[in-house]
Amino acid sequence: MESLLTNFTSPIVLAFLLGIISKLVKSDLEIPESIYKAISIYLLLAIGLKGGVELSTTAFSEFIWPVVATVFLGILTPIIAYVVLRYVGKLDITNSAGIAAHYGSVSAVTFIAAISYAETIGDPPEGFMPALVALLEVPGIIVALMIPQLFKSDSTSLKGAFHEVVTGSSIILLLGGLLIGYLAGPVSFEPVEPFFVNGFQGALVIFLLELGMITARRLEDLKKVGFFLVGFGIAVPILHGVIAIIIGLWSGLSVSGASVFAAMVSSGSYIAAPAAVRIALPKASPTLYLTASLGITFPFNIALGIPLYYLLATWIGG
Amino acid sequence: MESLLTNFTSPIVLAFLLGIISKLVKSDLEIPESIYKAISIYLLLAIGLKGGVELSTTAFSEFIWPVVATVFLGILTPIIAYVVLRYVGKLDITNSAGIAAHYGSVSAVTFIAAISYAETIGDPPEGFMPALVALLEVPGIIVALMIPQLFKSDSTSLKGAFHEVVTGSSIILLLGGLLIGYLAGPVSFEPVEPFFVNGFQGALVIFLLELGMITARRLEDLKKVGFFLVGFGIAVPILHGVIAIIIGLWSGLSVSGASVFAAMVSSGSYIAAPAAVRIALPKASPTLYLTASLGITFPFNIALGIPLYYLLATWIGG
Amino acid sequence: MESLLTNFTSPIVLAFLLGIISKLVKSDLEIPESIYKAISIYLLLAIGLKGGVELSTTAFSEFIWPVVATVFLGILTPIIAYVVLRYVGKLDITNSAGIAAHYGSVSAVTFIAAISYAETIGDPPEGFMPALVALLEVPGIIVALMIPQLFKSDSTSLKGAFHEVVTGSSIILLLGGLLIGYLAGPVSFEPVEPFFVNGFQGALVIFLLELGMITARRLEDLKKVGFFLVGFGIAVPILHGVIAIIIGLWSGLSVSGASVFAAMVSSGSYIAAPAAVRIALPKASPTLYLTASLGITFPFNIALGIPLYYLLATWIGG
Amino acid sequence: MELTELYLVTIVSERILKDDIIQMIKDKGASGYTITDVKGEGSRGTRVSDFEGRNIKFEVVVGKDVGNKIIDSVSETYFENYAVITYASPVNVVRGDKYL
Amino acid sequence: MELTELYLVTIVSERILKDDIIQMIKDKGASGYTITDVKGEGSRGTRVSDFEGRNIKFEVVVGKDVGNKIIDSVSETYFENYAVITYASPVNVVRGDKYL
Amino acid sequence: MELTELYLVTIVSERILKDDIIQMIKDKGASGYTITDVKGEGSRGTRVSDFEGRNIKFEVVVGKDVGNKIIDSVSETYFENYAVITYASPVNVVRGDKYL
Ligand SMILES: Nc1ncnc2c1ncn2[C@@H]1O[C@H](COP(=O)(O)O)[C@@H](O)[C@H]1O
Ligand SMILES: Nc1ncnc2c1ncn2[C@@H]1O[C@H](COP(=O)(O)O)[C@@H](O)[C@H]1O
Ligand SMILES: Nc1ncnc2c1ncn2[C@@H]1O[C@H](COP(=O)(O)O)[C@@H](O)[C@H]1O
Ligand code: NA
Ligand code: NA
Ligand code: NA
Repeated sequence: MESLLTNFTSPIVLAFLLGIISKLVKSDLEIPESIYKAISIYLLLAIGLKGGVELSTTAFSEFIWPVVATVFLGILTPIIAYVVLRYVGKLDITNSAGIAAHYGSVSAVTFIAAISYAETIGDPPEGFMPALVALLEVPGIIVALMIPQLFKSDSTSLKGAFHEVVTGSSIILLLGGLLIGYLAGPVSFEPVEPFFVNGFQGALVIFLLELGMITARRLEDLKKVGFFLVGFGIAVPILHGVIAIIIGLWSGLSVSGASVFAAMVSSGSYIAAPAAVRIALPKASPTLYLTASLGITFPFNIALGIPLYYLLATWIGG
Repeated sequence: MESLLTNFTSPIVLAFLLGIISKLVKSDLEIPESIYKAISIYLLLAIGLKGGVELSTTAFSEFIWPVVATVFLGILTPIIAYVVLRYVGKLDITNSAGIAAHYGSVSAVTFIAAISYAETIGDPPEGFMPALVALLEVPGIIVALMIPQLFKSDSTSLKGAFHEVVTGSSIILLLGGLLIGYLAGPVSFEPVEPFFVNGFQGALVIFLLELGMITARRLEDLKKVGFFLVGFGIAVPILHGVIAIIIGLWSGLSVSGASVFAAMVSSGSYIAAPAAVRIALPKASPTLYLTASLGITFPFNIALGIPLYYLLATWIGG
Repeated sequence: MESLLTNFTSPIVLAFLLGIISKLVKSDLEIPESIYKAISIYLLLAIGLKGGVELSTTAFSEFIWPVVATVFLGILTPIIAYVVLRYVGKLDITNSAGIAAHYGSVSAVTFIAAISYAETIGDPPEGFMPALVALLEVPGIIVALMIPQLFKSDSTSLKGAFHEVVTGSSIILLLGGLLIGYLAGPVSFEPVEPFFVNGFQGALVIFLLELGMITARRLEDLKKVGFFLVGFGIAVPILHGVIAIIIGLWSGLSVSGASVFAAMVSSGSYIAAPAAVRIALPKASPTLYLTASLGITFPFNIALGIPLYYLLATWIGG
Repeated sequence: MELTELYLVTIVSERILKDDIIQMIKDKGASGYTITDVKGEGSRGTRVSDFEGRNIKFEVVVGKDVGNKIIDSVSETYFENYAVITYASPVNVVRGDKYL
Repeated sequence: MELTELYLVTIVSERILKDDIIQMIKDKGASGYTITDVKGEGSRGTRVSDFEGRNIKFEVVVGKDVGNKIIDSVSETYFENYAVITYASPVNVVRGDKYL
Repeated sequence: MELTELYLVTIVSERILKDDIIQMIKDKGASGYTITDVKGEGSRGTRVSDFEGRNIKFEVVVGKDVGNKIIDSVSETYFENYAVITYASPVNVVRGDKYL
């Protein structure tokens, strides 16, 4: 419980709430789009760099199993999500696959929030976690987009979508950052460290202020999407989170590492996946998949999921 | 005098001059609008947060009287300004009220500049000052906008204007920052501190560079507005400043606090007020109120007012 | 060699490569224009400020000869470049002059990269170098633009071009920063230092990421411009660099100072010069001069030139 | 493919009117609108916005009636006190029925 | 000076189609295009982009044939599944032959 | 409400000409102008600006004479050496007399 409170006094979570409120009161506050883009470039590059510097001093044996676990969950979670949507939720194939693609991928910001939560409570996770995020982003989307093809129900242009994800800015920045950090190593990284490390948490505050405003717009769509999807957006992340904790601990991650891993796996992508799905499955409704991942799962994870996964990880693995 | 020199070697003031010069020489230098907006969001949120963290460790009794003083001056100053404009300056009711609304409100940047001046000369004011800024922003505008209604001379849409001010981005960011800082407290604030504290003064340099350029455009309008308004833009702030020092000291503020308080009270709003007045009093001339608050009072306060108020406060209260 | 490796593990150089790669794989990554502009404003202002603070504590006698050397090379290098282009490359007068203008001027980013390379290997140059950059930017352009007039081959509008360069944002920010830093001095500069010093290297990483993307677009034009220009873009900078090292050392610069000086002198402008040339010599082909300075010389200097000049300077002057 | 002849109504106004005008456009019955950030100069000179001359441009594809309603409302409500220009021209629209 | 009568084809679409549409415009034989970042609302409601309602506007000056090709291709390829509006109007172009 | 038939002259040029063209537009007698940041591609390929293909679009509502003066001046002064496109079309303007 106390760890939950810690989360609610976190400027990051509070800024997210402020963003939602400012939209509800119809404030004219808005973060310029270019600033929002710049901050996300900064955040992704920063975690990439830090992860890369860490990797340059980590033994291969330490992270090979977490890597395997990540790929495995990248394939498993979209299938779980699809089954629930299609057979419990009775959604059509296209929409089920479209939404599943989001839950197979990852929300970098949820990951970052989980990291800084772990750091705030003084229990930082393994340094190579960012490498797992980069790894988790792609497969889930591909798997989900392939499902409709099995049913020939929809002519999907997988190729276009694939290029879209693999060359998407988040992958380029994460992988690029990892590589740069890895090649540079701690010494060459030092001069740029103040910029990418000291400013990080603060930039996150502004970023979540904006995300709060975006989420607020989504909340209006909640009624449109119906109860099932709301339940789905909370229950499935918890399910994925628990699976991730168990497999994560098994793969050798620390308790803190497993809880951050759970936040990653449970999160729904809202940048890479929507773009890919829009191209590959144009008939899938953006209102459904954006509301689920951005309007339901994201706020749930930021406010409750992250501390919850930490509690569960301590409980299971502690 | 020496404290005046301190102000003229301050990078903030010098950057403001550089901005003016770059326009005079018709340089193509320009700060992108989105950057200007981002910096003002950053500055407002930062002072809000710092103020909130301070409040969380301040006794209610300490700032109740300054709060009372602020509200009182928020009501008094627009009336003084109106009377001077209407009966000394012989301006019509609409323009008098429109300009008065600006002097009843506050310029956050003037406040920030006053704070950093006080800090530079090693005499920082009370930590809760930002709370007073948020409090001072609204009432003066409302009071001034109500005047024309008494005279039924103009159909004002107060409601729209009121919403405009109260949900304006500056209020949201200041109050929001205060609340977040208050709830977070010193401990949770620590991780975001480097971003919001270390970068502050530097960001202010770039912000004033831009404000210098905006002011330069205003200077061209000086001839249009005539001698009276120029005199008004200097004399009335001094008058308001002196009143603020006396009442501020009486309310228990330190000498440094009273001088920053004077800078606040004497300043003219150029973000919240213009928007509100444009909506409520469309017939009031923007050239008049913008030139007065942004073209005359703002540069006067930045260059001379702030050190002057400090001298007077030391002299009266020291 | 080892110093060359240092350069290739530098996050700055690696970010530049990442930018090129991201374009080659057709990633949708892009740095918003306003961010690119903001960072260049920040970088120019920062080096100006730091230079000015240094100047305020430097004896006139120390930098008078470097100043003379700079002006001399600002006149010599465009003439060398013109002669090579016109008589070896057989380009027409207009294009020869247009390209020469770029090599007479300076690329601020190359200068900044050279500084941070010198600092990284623990041998920082004289603090007043930024003053020399400001000085080197203008004359070379003017000299080159005057050449066609001698041949009356082209009606150039020198006046417009001159105003364009002298009031260009880079000059305003460099000179303005120098002046502010000089007037403020170390004490008043202190509060803004964290913003302008700590963040510097990191901001440079993002800036070079963008420059990498811009350069990538240029690379496509390489085939268009032909072998001669490619050779020119590498050989002439080396020539200019060697001359600069000799004259720089003679003028009293340290080995590190001379190597940074060489990077400056050898670099080709791609902001001030293109704008001036476009106005004064509209018939000169932008494809030629932009590809030469931005597509060939800039990457050469960043990757190989800078460490090379340092080696040569140590070898000649050490 | 057959095109429908409709009208493109363009409004350029100072930015502070943005929300009002969007509301008005919807009320008059337009099926949608496109807005662009622009700058400009005109006869009114100084207007209110973070910066001088920042304006917003509305482009609305509408039928004749809705178009006239919008034009009238602009000229009655805003023309006197605010910086605004409005003009209309016929355009041939793909699946134009969608915007009637 | 003499002007050539050509057509200005305007397309407003959700941003994700940007590269596809540019490619299509070139394939159909346009000599160039101008794009603007815009926002908007229409009948489709939610669409995908970093933000709601961020769209892109294409303006293409073309001869009648190319214009029709572009219009047809838009309405066949995108109209059903994506947020898009397209309209055309005649314009008098300086040195218009350049764009044929 | 009655509308006046005037002309909308549109100029898209590389950004470096911005100040020149604004000056020219005023000299020729336009009462105002609206400018938009745009991007584009055309036949000239590479042009100078912080970035490739950054252009600026001018929209000017004018009477026939002023319109022709502007068009002529563009085609004489800039067309040969700079990246620019210019076209005009009639528009019905609210309180059009204001722009004559
Ligand atoms: N003749 C014109 N052509 C194009 N745009 C104009 C014209 N006159 C005014 N505008 C636009 O309308 C806005 C308001 O004009 P005004 O109401 O005359 O101050 C200006 O800022 C321009 O953006
Ligand atoms: N009636 C209209 N007038 C102007 N622009 C429109 C109109 N309807 C739609 N649009 C634009 O086209 C985009 C897609 O519209 P829709 O396909 O109806 O969702 C909107 O976001 C607007 O930018
Ligand atoms: N056919 C066209 N349709 C629309 N815009 C064009 C067209 N051709 C050129 N442009 C615009 O005019 C600019 C200059 O074109 P150009 O002079 O042909 O290089 C381009 O960057 C585009 O923004
Ligand atoms: Na996931
Ligand atoms: Na005031
Ligand atoms: Na040079």
